[in-house]
Amino acid sequence: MSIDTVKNAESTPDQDQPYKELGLKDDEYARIKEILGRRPTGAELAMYSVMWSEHCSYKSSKVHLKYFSDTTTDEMRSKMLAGIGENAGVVDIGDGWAITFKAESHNHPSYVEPYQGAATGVGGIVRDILAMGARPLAVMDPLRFGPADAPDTRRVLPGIVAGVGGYGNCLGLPNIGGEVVFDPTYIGNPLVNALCVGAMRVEDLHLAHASGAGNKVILYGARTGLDGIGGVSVLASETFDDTAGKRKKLPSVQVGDPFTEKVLIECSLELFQKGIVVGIQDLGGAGLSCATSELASAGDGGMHVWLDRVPLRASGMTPAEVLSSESQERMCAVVEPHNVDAFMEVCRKWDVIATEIGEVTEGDRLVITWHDEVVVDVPPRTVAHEGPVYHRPIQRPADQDALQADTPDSLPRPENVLDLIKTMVASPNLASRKWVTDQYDRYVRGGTVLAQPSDAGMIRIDEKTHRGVALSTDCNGRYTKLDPYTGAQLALAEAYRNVAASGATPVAVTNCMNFGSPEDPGVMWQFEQAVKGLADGCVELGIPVTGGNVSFYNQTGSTAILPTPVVGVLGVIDDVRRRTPTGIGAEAGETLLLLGETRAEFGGSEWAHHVHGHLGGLPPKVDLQREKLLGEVLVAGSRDGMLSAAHDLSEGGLAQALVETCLIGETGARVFLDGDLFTELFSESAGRVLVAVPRTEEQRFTDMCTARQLPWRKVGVVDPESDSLEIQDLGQLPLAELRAAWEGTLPALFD
Amino acid sequence: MARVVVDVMPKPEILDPQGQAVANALPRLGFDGITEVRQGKHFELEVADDVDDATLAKIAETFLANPVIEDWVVRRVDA
Amino acid sequence: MARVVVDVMPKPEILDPQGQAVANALPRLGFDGITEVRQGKHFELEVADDVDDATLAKIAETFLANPVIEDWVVRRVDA
Amino acid sequence: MRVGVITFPGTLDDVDAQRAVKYADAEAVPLWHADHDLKGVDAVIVPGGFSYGDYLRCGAIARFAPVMQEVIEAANKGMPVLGICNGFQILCEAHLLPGALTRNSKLHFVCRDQWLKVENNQTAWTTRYDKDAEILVPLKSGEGGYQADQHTLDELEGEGRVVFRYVGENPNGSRNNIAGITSANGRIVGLMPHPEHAIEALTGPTDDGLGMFLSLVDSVVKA
Ligand SMILES: Nc1ncnc2c1ncn2[C@@H]1O[C@H](COP(=O)(O)OP(=O)(O)O)[C@@H](O)[C@H]1O
Ligand SMILES: [Mg+2]
Repeated sequence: MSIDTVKNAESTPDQDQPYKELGLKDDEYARIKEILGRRPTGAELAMYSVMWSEHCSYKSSKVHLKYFSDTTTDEMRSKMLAGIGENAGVVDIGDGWAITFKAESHNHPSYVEPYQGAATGVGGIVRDILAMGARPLAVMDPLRFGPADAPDTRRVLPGIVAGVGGYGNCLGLPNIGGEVVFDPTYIGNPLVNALCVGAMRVEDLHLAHASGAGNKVILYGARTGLDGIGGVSVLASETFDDTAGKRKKLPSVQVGDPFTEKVLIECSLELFQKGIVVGIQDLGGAGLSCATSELASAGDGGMHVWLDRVPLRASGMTPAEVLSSESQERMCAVVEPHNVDAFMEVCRKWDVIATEIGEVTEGDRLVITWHDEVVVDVPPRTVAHEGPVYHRPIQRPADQDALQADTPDSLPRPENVLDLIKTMVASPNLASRKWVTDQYDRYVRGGTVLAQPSDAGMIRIDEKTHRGVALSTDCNGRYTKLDPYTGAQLALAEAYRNVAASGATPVAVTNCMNFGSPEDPGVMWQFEQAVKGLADGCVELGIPVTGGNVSFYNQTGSTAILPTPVVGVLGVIDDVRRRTPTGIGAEAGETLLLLGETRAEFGGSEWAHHVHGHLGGLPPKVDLQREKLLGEVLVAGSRDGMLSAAHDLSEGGLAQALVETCLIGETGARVFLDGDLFTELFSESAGRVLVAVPRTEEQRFTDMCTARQLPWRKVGVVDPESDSLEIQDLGQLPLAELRAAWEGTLPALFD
Repeated sequence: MARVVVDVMPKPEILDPQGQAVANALPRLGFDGITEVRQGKHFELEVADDVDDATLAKIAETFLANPVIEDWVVRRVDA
Repeated sequence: MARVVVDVMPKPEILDPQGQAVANALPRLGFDGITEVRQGKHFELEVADDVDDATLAKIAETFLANPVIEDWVVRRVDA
Repeated sequence: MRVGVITFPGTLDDVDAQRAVKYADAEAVPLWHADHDLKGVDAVIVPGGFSYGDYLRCGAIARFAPVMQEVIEAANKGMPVLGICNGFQILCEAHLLPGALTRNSKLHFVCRDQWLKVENNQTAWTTRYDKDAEILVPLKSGEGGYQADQHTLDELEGEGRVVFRYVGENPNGSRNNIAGITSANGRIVGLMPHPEHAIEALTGPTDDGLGMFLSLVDSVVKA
């Protein structure tokens, strides 16, 4: 097989190259030639094309994401040890602990092969956290699917759930939360977002650097194979490999090996703990192309990589294939020469394959050789960071006004509100997620304080001081569709509120921006608005965005998904023993209070969606100052032992919150409401939380709310003797009946 | 009634962690000389006589195997 | 080098929920006439020529199968 | 007293088992799969997880690990051994306990809080419980269905060697609702549910699981 070397490229300047098939535009290809002063070799072309892809270069989103950094003030930044630009954001939470967390999407692979797509999505985000020097501690999985009863959802959902569970369970990471949302727009494009959180001592933070000429580059973990190569196989088949016959188009599916990853984690942590790595980088999308160019450009010199040393699992792989393989469960470390033996010994202990594949050099070039012939010779920054930047056209969709004008005001109201409660709790978006979450280990590691079905997941970080963190991810794509700016803020507000409801103080934000095609000006408008809304919202709440991920081209044909900026909020709690549970019934006598204000807000509501298939009008109003106040009250209530339960109100409104708090606590309640009962029960006004207060604390708690000008109302009492939810003027709902409705839906659809 | 066997194997270019685990364990257990192991699924079906080969192929392709990552072989055996 | 196949199946008296699930799903997918399905494992080994049948039997019995719940068959095939 | 907790590559609940041992005021001693060494411990816990990935069959590879040869030897001399979840599977594969664990009848991994009935409170690991007491501990496994031939089942039932039984709906297809069994001498116990995840109400559904570790301390001190 003839290999396209730099020498060959120099002598054959006019050779045709399949850059278009690799997704590069004419001007991008021209720029590569300009950077190199010649045509790229096949391996170089493979590197540039994958690193300059939308997924890796953020070419359509970069100009917008800058807004996050631009709006982050020094004060917001004060607790941030690493932010946008690193593998994952890092936050100082006190007691010497640093927390790192990030979300990532694995949408398209999960549609093609649900189990493996979801599994490798979890695997990828866990390696990102590991690459910061942290021990991964928990995962979450925000998911979106087409209609619950669509045949393809039956194919996709069980596979994705099994994949998230199969990989996460085998890694020994508790799953502490996530989302399951159904909407027709996700039918050909389900969303699989995965979040991982990890912890380390502040002094152990590792950033991906390759400084120090003479340092060794070690690839460790799984062998490199032909999986996940996708488009790059055109290089092998159509251009250079004509002697060896064509290699058939390879599936771009990767198969995960969670056992190898578990061992990789323990091995890496031992390496960190022994202080024998200078820098570390996970291999995710774009494999070695990404790892070598990013490590080299984060360092201060050049790098030489002997690519033929990479342990392979398939025969006859070309340099381009080795560089672009997305084989999972691999990491790259930079190690000082005198530590290489120690490094190898740790790897032997864990039975991890480790190979010295390169060296940090004096120059400023990334040089890659293949059996002593130079196949890549590039300035690494041009690959990793100087990709194209697009200013895509932005246009508010022409039908946005009509959408907002089509309010839910004229939709017929229910005749029987009690029946509606039963219908709504059994609707796919509001029904119990137990069928899904029972497939996830939430107990492993023994640090899980709250998990599903709580508003937020919470884990103990320090067994001595009881310090912990809470996390929630949220997004209502219907709200975002109606008004992307407000919708993104509502997502932020909800995640913030969920974290506060658990008793933790929100401190930082991550995101996963799932949108349609960036080539559609309407989608770009949604994206721009959502970024602005989220960033401005973070300023108002005083917590920074520490990282995130963008996934474009989520559409079926020309129909884009609902704009889905999933927002994750991290909170800190100094003592997890004071966490606030979601279910009532913990104390002998409890009063139910509703904090916040209820308005008749039904735009984008679950009621309009489920009962009328309607989407129009405006989403609920958002008041972030109010959310902040509410958060402070919830944390103060937890700190002073004034709350025995708290449950945030979101989709499905008060009715849903009441049913859930009763079912989770296995305790009945009597509720009295005034005003229009339908509005009281089903409006989705933001900024509301239902709390249970021990009778002995009622006065103190309500005095605090009044003093701080947080609207509150007494809406009922907990009744440990009763096994029903009774709503005055409406009637009784036996808990057994509610449970059957709430828990029956997903098993009926997916068992 | 006929007996039909369907063997489903991970495609050669696809990672096979299961086979890998077996291959790695064998030398530790004192069994040498096994250079490669791949692990897949083996189905045995009891099939009515009017089920034809095309149907069997369809069952294997659309249901028993995942063509994205797996190959499969269908064969009728003497019951 | 020889190629060896080992098929491992749940014993007839042992519950086989996986085979059962396949059998139940087939009619729902519109495939009729499949009266029974059992699911097991299929191993393909590349074996050095000096590995004898007794060794292969031992590998299958002590390792690839669990005789408490599984039966197995070892066969050499043409590579 | 010193309780060994084994770590295989892929073991996950070793941290939890060690914590549970400490909560029972005993010393937890980490044991490594590749060592031929039990470090002089008084008892051994084989914890949960996915040893070597469990790709072939749960516990099939771990059973051959060097440390397991030591465990088998010590167990045969009467050392108390507890196998939890993957540990139970490993003890069965090692023939320290009869039977086998198979794929859950509904084919899904199941993680839930599970009521168990204590059927035998005479083993080294269960003296702190009342006979017939019901305890609530997490169950989390994909291959937890206990299977054995009729003869073995009859023997287990006849000798009172079923230690725990599932209460309510059978979660995984286990024969006779068996959640855990013991050896003839009552020193070796294996169970699918996770007592080490139920040692404090903060992180588990209850602290009902702690009794197993306290029972062990009692029985070793007495011996
Ligand atoms: N939506 C976003 N908001 C803020 N930061 C983002 C967003 N998307 C990506 N980033 C940041 O851009 C950097 C590159 O992201 P990414 O390519 O996902 O990292 P990786 O290379 O580890 O996959 C990261 O620091 C990430 O946090
Ligand atoms: Mg990364």
